[in-house]
Amino acid sequence: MGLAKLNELYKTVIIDNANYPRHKGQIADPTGEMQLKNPTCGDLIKVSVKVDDGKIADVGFTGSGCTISQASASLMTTVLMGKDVKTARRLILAFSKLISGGDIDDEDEELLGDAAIVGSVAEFPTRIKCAALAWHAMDEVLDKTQKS
Amino acid sequence: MGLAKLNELYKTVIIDNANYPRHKGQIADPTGEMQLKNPTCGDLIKVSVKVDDGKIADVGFTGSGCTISQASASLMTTVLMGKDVKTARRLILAFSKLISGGDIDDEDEELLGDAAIVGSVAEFPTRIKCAALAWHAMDEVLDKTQKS
Amino acid sequence: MSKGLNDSRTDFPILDQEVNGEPLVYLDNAATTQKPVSVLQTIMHYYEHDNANVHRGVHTLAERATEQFEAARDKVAAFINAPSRKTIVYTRSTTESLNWIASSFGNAMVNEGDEIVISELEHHSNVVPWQQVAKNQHATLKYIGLTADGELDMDDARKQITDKTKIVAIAHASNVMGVVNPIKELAQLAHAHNAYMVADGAQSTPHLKVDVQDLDVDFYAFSGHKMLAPTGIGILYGKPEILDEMEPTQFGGEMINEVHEQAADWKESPWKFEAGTPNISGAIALGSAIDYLNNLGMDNISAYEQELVDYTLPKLTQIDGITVYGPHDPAKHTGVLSFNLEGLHPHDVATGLDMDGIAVRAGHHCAQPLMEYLSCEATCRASFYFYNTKEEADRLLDALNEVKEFFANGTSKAERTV
Amino acid sequence: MSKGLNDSRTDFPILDQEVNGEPLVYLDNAATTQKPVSVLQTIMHYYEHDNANVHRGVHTLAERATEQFEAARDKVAAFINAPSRKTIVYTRSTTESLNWIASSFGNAMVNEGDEIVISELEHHSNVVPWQQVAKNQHATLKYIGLTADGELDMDDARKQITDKTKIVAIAHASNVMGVVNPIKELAQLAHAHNAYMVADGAQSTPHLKVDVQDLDVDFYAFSGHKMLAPTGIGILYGKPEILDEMEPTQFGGEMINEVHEQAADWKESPWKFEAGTPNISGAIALGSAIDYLNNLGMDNISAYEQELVDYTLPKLTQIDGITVYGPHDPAKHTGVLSFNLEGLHPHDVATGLDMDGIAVRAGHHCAQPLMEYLSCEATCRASFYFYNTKEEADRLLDALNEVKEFFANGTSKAERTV
Ligand SMILES: Cc1ncc(COP(=O)(O)O)c(C=O)c1O
Ligand SMILES: Cc1ncc(COP(=O)(O)O)c(C=O)c1O
Repeated sequence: MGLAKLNELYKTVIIDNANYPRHKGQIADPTGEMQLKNPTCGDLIKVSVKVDDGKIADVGFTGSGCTISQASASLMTTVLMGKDVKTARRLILAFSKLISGGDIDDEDEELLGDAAIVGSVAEFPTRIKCAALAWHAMDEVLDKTQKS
Repeated sequence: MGLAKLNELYKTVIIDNANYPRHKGQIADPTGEMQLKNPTCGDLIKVSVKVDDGKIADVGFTGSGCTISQASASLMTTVLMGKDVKTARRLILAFSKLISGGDIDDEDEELLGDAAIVGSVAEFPTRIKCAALAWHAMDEVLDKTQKS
Repeated sequence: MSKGLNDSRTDFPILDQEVNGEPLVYLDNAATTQKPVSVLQTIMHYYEHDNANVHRGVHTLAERATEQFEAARDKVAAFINAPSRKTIVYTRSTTESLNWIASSFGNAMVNEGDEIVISELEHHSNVVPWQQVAKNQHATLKYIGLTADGELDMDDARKQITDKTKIVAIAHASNVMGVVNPIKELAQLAHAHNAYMVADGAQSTPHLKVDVQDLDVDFYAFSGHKMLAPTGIGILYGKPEILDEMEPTQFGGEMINEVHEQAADWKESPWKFEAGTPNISGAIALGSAIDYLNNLGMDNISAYEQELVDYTLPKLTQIDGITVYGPHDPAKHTGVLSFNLEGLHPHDVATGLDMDGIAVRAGHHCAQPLMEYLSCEATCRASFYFYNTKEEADRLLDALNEVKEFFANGTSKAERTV
Repeated sequence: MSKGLNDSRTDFPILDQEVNGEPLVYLDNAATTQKPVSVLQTIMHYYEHDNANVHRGVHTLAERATEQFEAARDKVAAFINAPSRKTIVYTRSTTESLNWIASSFGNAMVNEGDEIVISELEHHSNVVPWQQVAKNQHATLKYIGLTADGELDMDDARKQITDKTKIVAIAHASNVMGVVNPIKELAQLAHAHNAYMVADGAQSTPHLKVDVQDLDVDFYAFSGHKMLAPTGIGILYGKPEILDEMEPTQFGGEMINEVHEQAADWKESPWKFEAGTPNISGAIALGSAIDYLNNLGMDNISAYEQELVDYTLPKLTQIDGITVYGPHDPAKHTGVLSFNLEGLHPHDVATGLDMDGIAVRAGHHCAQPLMEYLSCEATCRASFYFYNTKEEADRLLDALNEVKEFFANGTSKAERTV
């Protein structure tokens, strides 16, 4: 029956990250913060980041929402922690391509690691926004960081 | 060809009344007046009436517009001159029925006389408003006269 | 499988398709309804034979278009028992109707210190326009609360509506709580305080017999697309003497009587409100939708939907860990069923149902003040129309149980701070 | 008989009918155009497969509807070379677009003593909204005059547009005079005085290639129904930074970001302007209409219409006793031909033509200030689109001569104080 397809979206990694989110909580001394909301469903994510010497020294998120938005935020923080800002933004772009059904570099895919699994959301167009929320917020924070 | 049908609308009586309108002009000492406009085409008719002892003692119209609106106004004044107000309103109602394609009393038809010929406008739905303009104006004047 | 009220289901070609490999069960009717073949044919026929701009031409097509456009207005008037076509204004939607009422009549009537009374269960479209009036006029916007059961609290209504009240604006039926509000009583209450009564009929007009003269409302607003007609056409009903006084909010095109360089005046109601080329085919199609509804009979539609609710609601409330909003007495409940499953985010539930071919809505349903009031962020909502069936209700109930199980055993007790 | 540009005529089923016993010649395209089969099929396909409310659902149909609705926005943006979908707001019509610009941006920008400049050849929809702003803000509404030929008098434009001017609002193409106005030059003039440029594109967008960035207009407005799309859908283009600042005029539904009991805020442009359920099928059908137009090529459409004008205008001006408005040089004239026959009221002429199956419009064409300016009460107007043919132009010319004869000899020199 139709529900079987659910396993493709709600893979173990996703469920696990939703149940046990990594880097959830407010970080100390953030250099940038951004809250984004999906007005249609009320999903809310606030990301905070501490950039030190061009590198992401700390990152965290708070908020509430569906399994996908929470898991995606958790996976993102894991991927971006420690990356330099340029790489981080490249990966955010790659993730954004992936979830819209696009192809990405093998290297980027490897760097995304578990987060690349969220790419399966591409087959669930109604949920792409949920997956994208945290990454969009982070991109805006890093954009500001780079510009300032 | 199609234009042949024009003869049904623009009958001799109508063309004649448009070219040589009866009772055109402002009457002296009117007891009621009313100007109506067809905003879509700009046809404008002002009717004036003098009611004396329940009878239409004088009636006239001014204004400009298409053949049908002018002819219909002219024919109306001819019919209504000298009628008592009650009969006049009955005839206006009958005329209104006639031009919408309805049936009317033989007696009313006879009283309408030449004006009944305008009834052929029923087959030209785009022009019914033109034919009706003067009669609507007159009905409103007489309604006020009766009420006051 | 049964075929809905009077086998009407077969008139809706869209319902006969598979979604995600399962037969579609469309339960998002409160958002918009599907369109019967007869309505689609009306649109096609219009564009294949009669299309022209209305009120403007002396040629045959223009006359045909105008004739059909105005005949549809008469159908709308008869459908809600309005006194005449002059009280029926074509708009885009309920939202536009309510905005016109608020921004024209509302701003003209409400003065500093006055009060506008709405309720905790209003749709944003019957909230934000009044917030704007309150802000513009330095007036106060007050809310009537709900009973524990989710019904309008009429004791509170009697407190909130006072001599300071200028306008009372309430949904005739709720798009979340599944209740029908006592508009007639509210109108009496409002009028007793010399206030005007505005009813939002978006969720009532498609489902029950509406009689605006019996309700004695001053304004009534609804949308074609929630009652079988296409998108882009809505209705604003107003009492004739009120519409006569009310100023248009848009200007230009055929609403005009005379324009000079520095000034202009308007035609009479309802035409003075309809600036520019209106949604002609939408209006004509609304007329056709009304023919379809009349043919089924509004009382039959209400009765059939009541049967579906009588069947579904008790089964739904029995699901372990479910919260169903609104009255639990099926007799008091419309075919709008809002609920949450414990520990599951409504979006995840809706995706689960979608994978099973079942279309429900998840979100705040444009009723954020109500969500705040209920202290939840979002709900799932299944909403019936007369073409739905008990079999479909069963599919919903079964799927809900499976979704629950999937998230419980499949892998997860997936989070959610809902 | 020829079949219009690229045989496109066969795509328009409505044209293949008899009216009053004669083959229909539809020459009322400036009022509204006919719809090709592909556009009608888009509407049908949408309602038979994908219909749902947009932006609101997590189910498959809702996603399909949203996807198509936004894809159509991208098509519109590309069609007028707008910088992004964010600059394209769906409205009902040109009239609504202009009203939103005037009532929101206009009222916000224009202060006491400021000036708004329009022209003598504007449609009511680009006159009356500005009269309202002038009245509200105690500003002055000024008119740019016309040359003897009926073109915009650019010398006068340079006089009327001053440092006091806040807004210049001009039709890109006239619906009566058959001229195209130099919008790019006007925009430069306006900007040189720190004024904003609004262009009414109702009569240009269907007929010529529009590039809003090259024209450098601040706002551009047009209607779907005049370019093959259904009624009830229009476009408001605005420069991104201007739309970002501009307040919506309607509130509720999905335009909202957050609503609390006493306050609310909006989404970003263009969605903040689209309150309530939009005309979804209308927007998608507009996308399909644009596909059709792109397929023909806007430059080809302009060139073909120019051919029709080159053929018709000289013959028309030769008719004895005719007055043709606007430039007599066909190169300067669009496919909108307005005229009067001496001694004949345009209504009588239009009825005569209608009896011969020819649909033209008679009246003031929603341009009463222009009629005042021309000192006539009404005109006849024949307007071409790419599906019209030279044979149809001949039918018009022949019929005009016959109508003249009918009234001259048939019986009459029928009155008329026109
Ligand atoms: C109660 C209620 N009011 C108003 C609306 C707004 O309707 P529309 O989006 O057609 O303007 C809706 C529908 O979403 C509704 O359910
Ligand atoms: C120049 C011009 N502006 C505005 C309009 C108004 O268009 P709509 O009726 O689609 O709002 C028209 C069409 O009648 C027009 O020709």
